[in-house]
Amino acid sequence: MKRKKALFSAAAVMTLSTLFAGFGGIGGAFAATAHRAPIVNGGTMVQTFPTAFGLNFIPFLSTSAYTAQATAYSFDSILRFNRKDQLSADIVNKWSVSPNKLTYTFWINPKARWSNGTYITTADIKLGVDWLLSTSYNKTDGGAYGYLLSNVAGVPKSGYLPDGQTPSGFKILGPREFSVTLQQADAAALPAGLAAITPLPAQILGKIPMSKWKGSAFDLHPWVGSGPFITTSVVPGQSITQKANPYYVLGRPHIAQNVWKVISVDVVNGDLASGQVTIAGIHAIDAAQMKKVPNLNLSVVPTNGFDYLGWRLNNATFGSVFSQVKFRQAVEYALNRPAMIKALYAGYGTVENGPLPPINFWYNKALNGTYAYNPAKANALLNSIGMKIKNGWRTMPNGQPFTPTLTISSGNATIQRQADFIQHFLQAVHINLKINPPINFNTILNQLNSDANGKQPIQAFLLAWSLSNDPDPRGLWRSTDNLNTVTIDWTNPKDPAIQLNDKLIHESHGMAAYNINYRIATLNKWQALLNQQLPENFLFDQSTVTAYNKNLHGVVFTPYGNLDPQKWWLSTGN
Amino acid sequence: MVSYVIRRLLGLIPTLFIITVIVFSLMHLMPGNAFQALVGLNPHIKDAAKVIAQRMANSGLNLSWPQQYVNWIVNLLHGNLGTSFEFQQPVTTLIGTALPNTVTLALTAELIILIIGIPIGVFQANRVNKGFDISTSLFAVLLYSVPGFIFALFLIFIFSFTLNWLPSMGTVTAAVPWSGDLGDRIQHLILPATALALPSVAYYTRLMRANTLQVFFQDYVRTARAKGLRSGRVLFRHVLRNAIIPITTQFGFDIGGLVGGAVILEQIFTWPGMGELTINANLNRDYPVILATTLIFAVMVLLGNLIADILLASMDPRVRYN
Amino acid sequence: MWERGRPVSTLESDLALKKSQGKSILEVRNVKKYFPIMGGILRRTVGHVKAVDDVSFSLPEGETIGLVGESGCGKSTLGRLIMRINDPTAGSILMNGRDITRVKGGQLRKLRHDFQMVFQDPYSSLNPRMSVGSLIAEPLIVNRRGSRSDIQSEVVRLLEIVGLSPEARLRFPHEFSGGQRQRIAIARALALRPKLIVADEAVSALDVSIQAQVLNLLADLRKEFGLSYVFISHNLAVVKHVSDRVAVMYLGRLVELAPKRQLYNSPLHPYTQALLSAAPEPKRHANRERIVLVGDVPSPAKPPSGCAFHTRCPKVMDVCRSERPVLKEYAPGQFTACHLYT
Amino acid sequence: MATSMASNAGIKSRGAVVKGKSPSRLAFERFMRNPLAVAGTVILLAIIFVTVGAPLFTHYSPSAMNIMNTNAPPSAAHPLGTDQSGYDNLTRLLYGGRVDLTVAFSAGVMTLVIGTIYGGISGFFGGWIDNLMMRFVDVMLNFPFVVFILFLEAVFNTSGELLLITVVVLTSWPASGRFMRGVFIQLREQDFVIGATTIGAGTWRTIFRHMLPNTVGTLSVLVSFAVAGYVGLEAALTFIGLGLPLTVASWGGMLSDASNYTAMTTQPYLWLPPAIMIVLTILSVNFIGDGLRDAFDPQMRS
Repeated sequence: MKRKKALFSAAAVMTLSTLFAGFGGIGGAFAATAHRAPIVNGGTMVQTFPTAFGLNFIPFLSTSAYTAQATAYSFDSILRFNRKDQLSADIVNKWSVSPNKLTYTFWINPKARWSNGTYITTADIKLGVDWLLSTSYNKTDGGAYGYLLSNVAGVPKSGYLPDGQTPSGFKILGPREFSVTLQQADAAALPAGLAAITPLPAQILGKIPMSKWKGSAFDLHPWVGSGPFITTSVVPGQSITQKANPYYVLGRPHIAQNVWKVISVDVVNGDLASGQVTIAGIHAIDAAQMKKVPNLNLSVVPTNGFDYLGWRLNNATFGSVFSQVKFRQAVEYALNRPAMIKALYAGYGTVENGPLPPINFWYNKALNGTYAYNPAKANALLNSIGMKIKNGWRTMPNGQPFTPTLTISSGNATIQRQADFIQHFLQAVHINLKINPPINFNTILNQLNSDANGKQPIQAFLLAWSLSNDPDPRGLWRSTDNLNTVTIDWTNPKDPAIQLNDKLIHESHGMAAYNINYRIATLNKWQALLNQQLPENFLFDQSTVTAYNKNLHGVVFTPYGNLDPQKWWLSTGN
Repeated sequence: MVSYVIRRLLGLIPTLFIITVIVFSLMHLMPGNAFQALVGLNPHIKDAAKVIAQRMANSGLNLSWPQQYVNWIVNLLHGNLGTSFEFQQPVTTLIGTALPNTVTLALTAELIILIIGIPIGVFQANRVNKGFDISTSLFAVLLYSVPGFIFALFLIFIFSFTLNWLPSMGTVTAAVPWSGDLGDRIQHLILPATALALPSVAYYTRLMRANTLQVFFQDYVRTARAKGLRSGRVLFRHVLRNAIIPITTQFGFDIGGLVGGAVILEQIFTWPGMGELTINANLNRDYPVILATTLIFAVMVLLGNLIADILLASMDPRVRYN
Repeated sequence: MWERGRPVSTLESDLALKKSQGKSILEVRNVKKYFPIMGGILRRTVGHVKAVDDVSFSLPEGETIGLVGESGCGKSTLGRLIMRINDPTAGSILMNGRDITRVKGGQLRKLRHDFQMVFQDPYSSLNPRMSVGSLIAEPLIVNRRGSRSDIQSEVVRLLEIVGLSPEARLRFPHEFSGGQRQRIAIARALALRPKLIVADEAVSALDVSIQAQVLNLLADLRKEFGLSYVFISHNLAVVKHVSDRVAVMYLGRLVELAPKRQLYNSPLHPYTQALLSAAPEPKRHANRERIVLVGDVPSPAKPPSGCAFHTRCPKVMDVCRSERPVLKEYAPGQFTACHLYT
Repeated sequence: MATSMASNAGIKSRGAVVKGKSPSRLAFERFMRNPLAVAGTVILLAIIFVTVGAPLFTHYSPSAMNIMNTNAPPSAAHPLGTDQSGYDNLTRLLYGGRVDLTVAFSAGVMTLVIGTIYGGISGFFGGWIDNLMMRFVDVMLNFPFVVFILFLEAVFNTSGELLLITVVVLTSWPASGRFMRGVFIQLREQDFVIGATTIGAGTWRTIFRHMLPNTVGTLSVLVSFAVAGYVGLEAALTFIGLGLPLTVASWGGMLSDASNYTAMTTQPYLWLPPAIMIVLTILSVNFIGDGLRDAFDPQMRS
């Protein structure tokens, strides 16, 4: 009923070393739901989207996260992340890396077939590669994934090639064997890019010029796929119906039919209770009530992401205060984050003191317990930078009044409550933070984007990032990264801390990072640096609360999503 | 008559022209654009500003506003409303799925209004100040005083959540053999259409009652009664025919109003219609969709008014096409 | 598209004017009022409703002229033209010998002191939210006639003149009967001491007994203040009661203009004859022939060619269909526009 | 001789001078005889009293959050429980009414003022002025509300009561303008208005002394129905997220917060009170509007 705002989502990357070292930081922590009864085949499961989905179902084409979710059920990429968050076999079941770490060779699983029974070949792989690098794809708005292959040899700086042209780095070695050669060695190359190569059905799409793919019959309703569930019908704005793929490479799914339904988050609980929806995410605040519903189970898993309170360090009015590390540390001490988690998420969340959530394999455990709620320490820090208290409120060191404003987006009650709490706790340490009336999310983006001179009205803001499987800090945290400029503003190249930050990030994916211990050490150092510097005030991570019908079994809940739908099954009767 | 309709239709053009010009200007005065949200936050696009500029150029957003407007008009005349930035679909496709849903909802609501509102109003007037009249009048004021969205909440609470009789969202049931059947569609229509109709039912009842009463006291009705005509015959032959004229006008005006009112209810019932499309487009600065939805809403309202006038003129011989 | 045939001669009206005697308080010269009819896709003027079509007469000081005709004949429009509520399409109106047709704004407001109007419906002609006192005082206040106390005593005097008690000024129009309201309206019209009063169906909304009282009041006031009246009514009996001369209108035109006695005793125009025969006149001989008009009044937007009355005239001749009759004097002081007498 | 008639036609003196009852006075008397209208007035006054005098009924401040006591069920200390921020729901309900009523009344009055001025000018002067002004109204009547509110929100970088009032007024005045034009055109043709011209009253006197006072009945009816409509509109807009910020206490906001399956089925104390307040307010204002219409236009009464 309300407009729910999607948070920022950034694709981060996973490094190769996990794969080879076989480290499973989180494996087993989130076990599959127990099933004692014999597995039953058949049945229909209903999953939900909170708002309408896009209508382009060719992989990578849609900008809608929901469409991407449905598309991911229909098209598998060559490798997948398993429940231990490691890369594992999918359409490709074998691969090797050359000693110079530049050439990767892949072998297609001999059992890999399209849903119509024909075998997946290197021609299909080539079409997928060509598509990601095509002019048609990259020139459309959906062309956001061209970067995945930008490190492949033969890809020009522009990042794309004429339609149908294959980069020189991609070689077909046989009907089931191909290799990819990179321009530069990169510890994150496979999980960050190559693993995402997705074969496309050359038998169908190969016959259509790429410029006509978008909006084609196949795009609107892809009737052939390589994933566990193949789309049978699409009702725009309402539902996508998919049936089990009998030839799925990881085994025929137990459930016969999967339906994605657009259901508002306010109603979804009712549909869960009545059994009309099989599995859906719910508000943490509703968990206690939903637990009482007899036919439902709940799953709570941490999310791989973080909420933060950002400060425009270059702000013309208060930037001189915001850019002081001690100020940001004082804020971190001043906020009672466990209390906020309890109020906002009924306790389903984790305090975060750095850029990675504690559930993450790469998390630096030394960060635990830092910045525990301590208003006295906050006051001491603020005193130490000369912010005196006058008439009950702290002033700037120069005696001017200090009245920063916090900008939040409209339409999201939780964010607005978060702001309320932050104001409440900062007032307790005499910081007179004002909350601006909520404004449109796009307006916030625009103002953050064009804030080079610090003259835009935004001074402080609340945002959240969700990360994906690997916490590659590139893209967000380097001082040169566009997103840093926009959403963090920790970019001063003269600041030694920032120089160190950039250096650590660079080292975390270079040749040396192929050594897992080296990479862990580097990332730990980096997290400790950010924990001390607090380029932004890290807050917490909200857990994902999923309610699902008791007759649904076999779901693998992980911080990265609910995995292995082909292994889920529905018991009959209730 | 024909020339009247043609003249009125031609008269719509300047209005639509001005509306689109204003919307066009407002749209471009709004900070932010679709591509900033789409491109600006992709961590892997190296030169986001350049890409945004390129995308804007591809969509013609780098041209001056007047030029963009002219392009839009020219495309419109070719039946091309552009391509949605957000959905990457021709706007006509998006509208093609959203508009029929909204129209179905509005017309069903209109039907409910007429079927319930008119008879009750007439019966009230016929038994004026008797128990039936007073109780239903009071009830009508109550209905009229409950905003549609609160109705919606009650209806969902009772019929979906508690009784589990009717679906609370969408237009069809997904993934069942009967999906999209007439019965299935009607089931989905009942709650939103009722929520949309109920406040208006009350309004129409009141209007109809007042009109009927007014006609009752006209001389020709008194004459008809004095001649000894049965009251049923008087009611239908003389009273109804005249009392219904203002209702007809209201009906036309309501077509536009109901489509607008559907915006809020569409949100509540996740009804994939114009309301949802409009709000999304505005939030995401999806210019082609904003323009198209604005145009369509305006056309609906204007056509509704036109239909009202034509109905009025054709039913009431005193009103002619001036 | 003004007129299909030749332009209508003004000769006949000149004649009518010349015959009037004494000093004229009001002269109406060839006055026309056409309302455009819009049509077609481009809403161009496709024709005109000729509400008043070339009417002339004059009114000597102290005299009353009665304007009669069926509803829609243009008599009320003519009254409004005289009052300058509407502007005539053509022709001129002279008040006290001065052409007031083109006078506008402040000058017109000053001229208005001399001519006032009494409307048909006393229920709608008095602002319901003003007390009777302020209603009658308003013309004086607007035109700055004296101090506040002067005006108050003048209001009381005016109330007395029209036969209402002074307390009435504290009350509101809705507390009075129709006849009393019409007296209030007359008092208001009298406040500025006008020379001419246009009474548009001034008594037709009243009960018959009250009608007589108001008519008597009007007659008394005429003597007392030397007023002239343009008395517009569809009621021949009422017109007969108050008028010196009577003008009969049909479809925007004058068809007969004569001193009262002549018109009622020996009407010339078949239309006048028909009107009189239809009017209930208790004194008439019972055996009088009753002329019944057949057919409807034609639309003033498409008046018949020739004599406008020919579609309903019992004595219609061929010439009536093609040629428009001219208003001419056929008996002393009695003008008519009819081919029967040529 | 004129005076001789006073005895039979004039109003006889009854000793003391009796001042007449003005139409407004009569309307007021009729209004007070209408039980529903009186009930509506009483209810509305009660609602205004408890919202304006909120501090008398609750000792919590509407901005006093208690993060340690969020989502509490009803208790003696919090008769309606607390919300997700730990605010006392009863307090929010009372203070929220202020916001709703302020928005509705100020928007209602402003719409009518603008509508009357605009419609008055258009209707009184007529001709090409009227034509031009009405074309503009046509445009504005068709102007999409959503575009407007998002545009203002984006451009003025704000949301809140003032913006909401602005948007409501900007989108509602054309309808009232058109309506008032009709009223003025009707009035312009009334004999007493024409009569005002014939006695030499100027344009402004005619408008302010003769026309405007005669729109009072219509205006008060319109204001009351507009207010009723805007209470619902505020709630609806806030409900779908286009109105007030969700942390500003308002009935629409409270309803919106509680309008999910869980709250609706298990926590009626969250959504019933604001829903009842909204309906009660609109109902009472509608009763008042009906009463006013009957009072000012007694012929319409059956």
